[in-house]
Amino acid sequence: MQASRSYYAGIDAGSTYTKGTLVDDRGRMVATAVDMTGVNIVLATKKVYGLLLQNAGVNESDVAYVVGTGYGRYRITFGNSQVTEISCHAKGAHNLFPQTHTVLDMGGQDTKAIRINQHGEVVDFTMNDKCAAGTGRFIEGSARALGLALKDVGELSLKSTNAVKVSSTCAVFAETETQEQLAWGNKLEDVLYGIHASMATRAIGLLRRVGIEPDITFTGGVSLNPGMVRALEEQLGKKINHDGKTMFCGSLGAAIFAMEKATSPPRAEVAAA
Amino acid sequence: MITAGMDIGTRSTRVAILEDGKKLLGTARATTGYNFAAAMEESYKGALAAAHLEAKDIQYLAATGFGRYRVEHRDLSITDITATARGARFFFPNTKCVLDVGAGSARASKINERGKVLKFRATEKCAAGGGGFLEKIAFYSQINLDNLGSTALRATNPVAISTVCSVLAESEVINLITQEVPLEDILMGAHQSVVGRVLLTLKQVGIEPEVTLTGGLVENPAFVKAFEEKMGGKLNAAPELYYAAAVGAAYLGHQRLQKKTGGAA
Amino acid sequence: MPQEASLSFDSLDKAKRLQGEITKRYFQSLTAAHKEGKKIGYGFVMANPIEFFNVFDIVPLYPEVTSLNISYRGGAPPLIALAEEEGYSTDACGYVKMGVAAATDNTSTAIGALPKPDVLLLTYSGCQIYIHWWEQLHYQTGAPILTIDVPYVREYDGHVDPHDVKYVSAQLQEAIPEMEKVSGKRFDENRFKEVIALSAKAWDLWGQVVEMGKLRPTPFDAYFESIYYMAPITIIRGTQEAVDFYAFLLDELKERASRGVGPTAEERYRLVFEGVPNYPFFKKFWNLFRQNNARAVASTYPKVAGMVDTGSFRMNPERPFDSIAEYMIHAYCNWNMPMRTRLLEKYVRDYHADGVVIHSIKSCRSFSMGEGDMREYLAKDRDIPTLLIESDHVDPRYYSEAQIKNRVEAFFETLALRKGVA
Amino acid sequence: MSEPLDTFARVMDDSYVTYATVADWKKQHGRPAVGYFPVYFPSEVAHAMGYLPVGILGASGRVGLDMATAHTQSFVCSISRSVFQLGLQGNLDMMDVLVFSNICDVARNLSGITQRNLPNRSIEYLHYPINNTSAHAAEYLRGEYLRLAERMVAAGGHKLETEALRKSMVLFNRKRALQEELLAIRKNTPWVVPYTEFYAALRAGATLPVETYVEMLESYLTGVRARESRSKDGVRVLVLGNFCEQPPLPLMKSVEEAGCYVIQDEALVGERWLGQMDPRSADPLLALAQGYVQNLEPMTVRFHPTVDKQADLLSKTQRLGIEGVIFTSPKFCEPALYDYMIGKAALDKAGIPYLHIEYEESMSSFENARTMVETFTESILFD
Ligand SMILES: Nc1ncnc2c1ncn2[C@@H]1O[C@H](COP(=O)(O)OP(=O)(O)O)[C@@H](O)[C@H]1O
Ligand SMILES: Nc1ncnc2c1ncn2[C@@H]1O[C@H](COP(=O)(O)OP(=O)(O)O)[C@@H](O)[C@H]1O
Ligand code: SF4
Ligand code: SF4
Ligand code: SF4
Repeated sequence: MQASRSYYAGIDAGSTYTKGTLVDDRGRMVATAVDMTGVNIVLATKKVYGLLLQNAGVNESDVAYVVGTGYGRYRITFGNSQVTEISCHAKGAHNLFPQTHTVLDMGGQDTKAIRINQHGEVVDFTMNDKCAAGTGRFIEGSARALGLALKDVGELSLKSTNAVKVSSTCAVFAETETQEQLAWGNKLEDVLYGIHASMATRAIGLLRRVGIEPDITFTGGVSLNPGMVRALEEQLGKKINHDGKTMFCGSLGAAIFAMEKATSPPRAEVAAA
Repeated sequence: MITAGMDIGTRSTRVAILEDGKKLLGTARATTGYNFAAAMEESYKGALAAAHLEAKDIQYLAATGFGRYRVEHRDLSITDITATARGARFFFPNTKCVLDVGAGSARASKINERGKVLKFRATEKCAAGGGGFLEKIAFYSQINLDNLGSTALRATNPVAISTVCSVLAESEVINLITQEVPLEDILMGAHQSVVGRVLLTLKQVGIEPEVTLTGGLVENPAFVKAFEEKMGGKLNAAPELYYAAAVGAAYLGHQRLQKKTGGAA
Repeated sequence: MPQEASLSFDSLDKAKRLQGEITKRYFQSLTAAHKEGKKIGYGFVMANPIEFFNVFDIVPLYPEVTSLNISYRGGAPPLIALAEEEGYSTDACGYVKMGVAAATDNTSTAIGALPKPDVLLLTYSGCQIYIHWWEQLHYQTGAPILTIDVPYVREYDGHVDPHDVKYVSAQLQEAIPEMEKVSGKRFDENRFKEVIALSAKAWDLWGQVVEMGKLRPTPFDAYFESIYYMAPITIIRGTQEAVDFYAFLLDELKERASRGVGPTAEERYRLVFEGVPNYPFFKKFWNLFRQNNARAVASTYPKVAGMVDTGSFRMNPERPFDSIAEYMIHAYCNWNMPMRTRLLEKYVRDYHADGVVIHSIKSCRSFSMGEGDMREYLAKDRDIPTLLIESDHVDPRYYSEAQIKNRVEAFFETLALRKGVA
Repeated sequence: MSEPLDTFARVMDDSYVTYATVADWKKQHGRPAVGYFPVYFPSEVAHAMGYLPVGILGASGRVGLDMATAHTQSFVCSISRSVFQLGLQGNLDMMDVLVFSNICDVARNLSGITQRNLPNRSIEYLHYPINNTSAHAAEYLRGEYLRLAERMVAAGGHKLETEALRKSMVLFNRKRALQEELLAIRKNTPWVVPYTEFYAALRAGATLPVETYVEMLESYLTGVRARESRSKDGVRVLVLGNFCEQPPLPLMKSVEEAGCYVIQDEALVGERWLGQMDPRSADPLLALAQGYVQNLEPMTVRFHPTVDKQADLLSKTQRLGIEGVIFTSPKFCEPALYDYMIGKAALDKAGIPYLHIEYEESMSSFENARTMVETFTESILFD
């Protein structure tokens, strides 16, 4: 058993899922937890925090500092401070893959491209603009139209041998677009892969805005989707970092911030609202 | 004379069977999904069963909806705007305007006394509104689609959700949720936002009573109420109107058949 | 340039109130014009030859100015809805939609019913939507269009060919008989020169105001406060009143500077702004920056009223038509993109700014098309922290609070890092 | 017969991305090429200076827009982004000069960002006068042409000589006259030339050297005249709005499949819209400029103080026996959207049916548009 108060937690209250990560005093990932965000964010964050402590087998009193991030960051009642998910994803990606210079985060409602320095600090970032085309919603829309589970969509698309051209990734018309391609007689997997390829093109457009410098780390919920990984790697012509933990990059980064905030003297404080 | 209409929509496939273009014998629906053939067969069989008929009894099959060309044994294909117009008049003979709201988009049309489409508009990208948005909202709020409308009706102080693109409207809903605005107020606001988009389309063809609603949202009482309030008039809505396009197709099939056979029944 | 001075920091904020009164009187003059037997001429903000209106006693109405004021008061949605019901696309410029709706019979707006045009002066400079907008109003109201074609500053080094100036100047002169016909007044060259002389004085003072942003700390916010301060140069230029206003403003800002006060408690960040502001959420939007003790030290938007700080033109009573022509050619959006981009870079350097904020509005491709490229250049080639956010200037449907807040906060996180590291 | 058509189809195909025809021509002649963004361009000037003038008409969805996305926002039309992407990925490298003009704010700003991103190229911008009531407009435009000519000399062209210009004007007059003939065939017997064929024949004219093109078009027209074809019933429609960004061919095909004949449209209108220019004029360059300034045929992106667009539209529908008008607007194209409003008001008053659809050059889903066109046709044909 470690000495008490040597754990740091990050909670990422996202639009779809709330994620939590606990790190020890050397910034090592100790445990993670996830649950649907739903309508009651306060409850969801508490629940995820509880799960997190449970998964790690530590007490709340062992946690020295909690940082909240994500859209619901100001709803985290037990948190000590907040950091935007842009800084957190950068930090988290740097922690998992220290060579990272470019981060692509694809979540439910937005896509972010972040360029970071060797300390995992944000140098430049950009997000999808007012148009939601090419965000995770498109995949969700297609999946729903087809009656498929989200996690099967990416797997299925990998079977494709002849991707269909799906040029519009307007998330609102995802269903029409998908169904019409099928109505032309195209194979399901080819349509699905076409969708991933088209989304990848848009995401790469965002990456280009900040500049693509290796290593590239893929984070957020969509990084669990193997179809998206393949499409990105094909178009970039290089490998990207991702693994089962990249979905937790936001909360991991928040946990690292928690550790830094608790242990180092305050630097130029950011005046948040 | 028995005719059938089949409507292959992006979300659901629907079949209606008519006798002499007058009597509705049976309807059925199936989820379109990725296997169109299965959806067609399921809904076709379902409607036959409901009508207590067999396949050989159907003298004419008219197809409509985006998948109309995929119905191989069809006798006729018609666009869903035309078919829906006739279907709406089948149930509400005084219909002047038809508003068809599906999962992704909405279409408004103005029709004459014979059900001919005079003018129509479809919602365009970026201003589209449909049931799909409401479904997503139901999903986030973890409530059943069947209860969505009734929950929204409990709102006392609906919040405006005005974003143009409905995907971004979802973000706004999520933002409202994070601000702990009461759920029913958010839900009603979401309904009103769809109403706003759809009403705009209707206004572009010119509102003239009676207005008949068809498609998936007939089953959603909150949508109907919000729409009537905003439009300032009554909306014909009944569960059968879910099948309006299929019924209209069957009706047009009957007319066609009559012409061909010289009206001999 | 909203009418009311509703944000005040301390007692040294009289100029905004004064501006509010000027704008209010201006709106009153609009409503009264037809009753007083005066003619209304519609004009544009960018490159408007107001001196030309003045000399014929035609009351200029700027639909951009009325629309932004309506919008500032939350009055845009019903007008936009009216236009969209007519069939205007959601993708059309919000100003055009508000403009055509306000000119429809029996439409009342948040600033009252607006008079219809007697003449539409199409000074086509910087925005091609102007042409389409006037065409809409022409077919809608039957008012004649009087065209002054203003060529684009198309040489990337900013060179303007003399044949451009000649062309514009000639057209202004060609327009005189038409203006005489509409107004029933004869053109008076001496009066024209007087007006231009007054205008030159106002420009000079306004130019000095703009330069105050170079002070550290800056005594005013060169974006959010300039929105108020730029009103008189647009709507009452060429009058003694305008000259007095800018003299007063300059004194007030000097006073602020001497007392060390400004628009935020302290000056932690100095920013340069590009793009049209968001009027429906003006204060909320400003607050995102004020909370972080960020002040704008320079911005491009107020320059749509005239490129006052680049030495591009000088009003000269001795060359009345040519100097107006030069002024019209050098409208901010009439500059090509590389020039606009370099201007931002220069502002960052000359005003010692920490970063650039680009507020890109969806309505306006004149402003926005290419702002992505500006960002790319500043951030990547010049390593200047640059934030690009999107919404709209009048249509509240494009303002997503959570999204914008998130981006602004993240931007300040990176700025803090830089300043901390540096 | 099939030979010119095959060439047209092949040239059209490589005018999306590769511009192989242009590369071949340059290799063969060792002379420069000038690419121009829609709508109008004085090809005569370029031709007289030894250039191959080439219309840059967008990639129609054949390239991913990842590079363009990095520089432009999403609320602009597709052609501007695909052309920018083509530039960034090197497909426009063979154009020694690229020319933009004042058709809209998007195209205008595009010139500047292209200049910044493709540095070793001559990126020019022509200002076409919009005030054709001014006595100075034609003279001004002549000055613009001279300025352009100067730049084109610097980029490797011959000097602009009067005699050469006269010869070019004769050639381009011939080109337009032949295109007129093709248009007349579509107007009178639309079933003889399917739209896709018509379009390919026009589009090839924006790429092929004019000498070759005129020859091919002549032989193509001879073939067409000899065609026998039973007249067919169809709704005669006028299509407006496709003057700049090109609608995908499947979209236009579905218009025909729905039972419509596109009697006239605005496809590549800048190529063919100026009538005959006087090559014998004492100052042919001024004649060319006057041709532009004094042509009163309205075009969406060209403002005309003296033309009543509404009256013009109504007289056109009458003249051509039009039964319905289809307004097609490229997504986010404001000029097309505003002209739709002007046209719509006139048609409403005159009781002529019309339809409005939005398209993108890169769209891959046509069902919505198809349903609308079919319904539109059904509503005109059946009672
Ligand atoms: N098992 C999975 N397989 C594929 N995609 C997934 C999976 N789980 C989540 N996703 C994707 O992740 C998205 C949510 O990502 P997340 O980063 O949690 O978003 P947010 O932070 O906005 O809540 C969903 O839209 C979905 O597309
Ligand atoms: N039981 C229900 N209660 C409320 N709304 C429903 C119900 N069933 C379907 N809907 C609504 O109808 C929409 C689907 O409409 P539908 O007409 O089936 O679509 P399409 O014509 O595109 O196939 C859904 O998005 C949903 O909002
Ligand atoms: S509707 Fe589609 S294209 Fe329009 S903003 Fe939304 S996602 Fe983008
Ligand atoms: S497009 Fe831009 S510059 Fe033009 S009127 Fe609209 S907001 Fe103003
Ligand atoms: S399609 Fe329209 S908006 Fe785009 S460049 Fe052409 S004219 Fe401009």
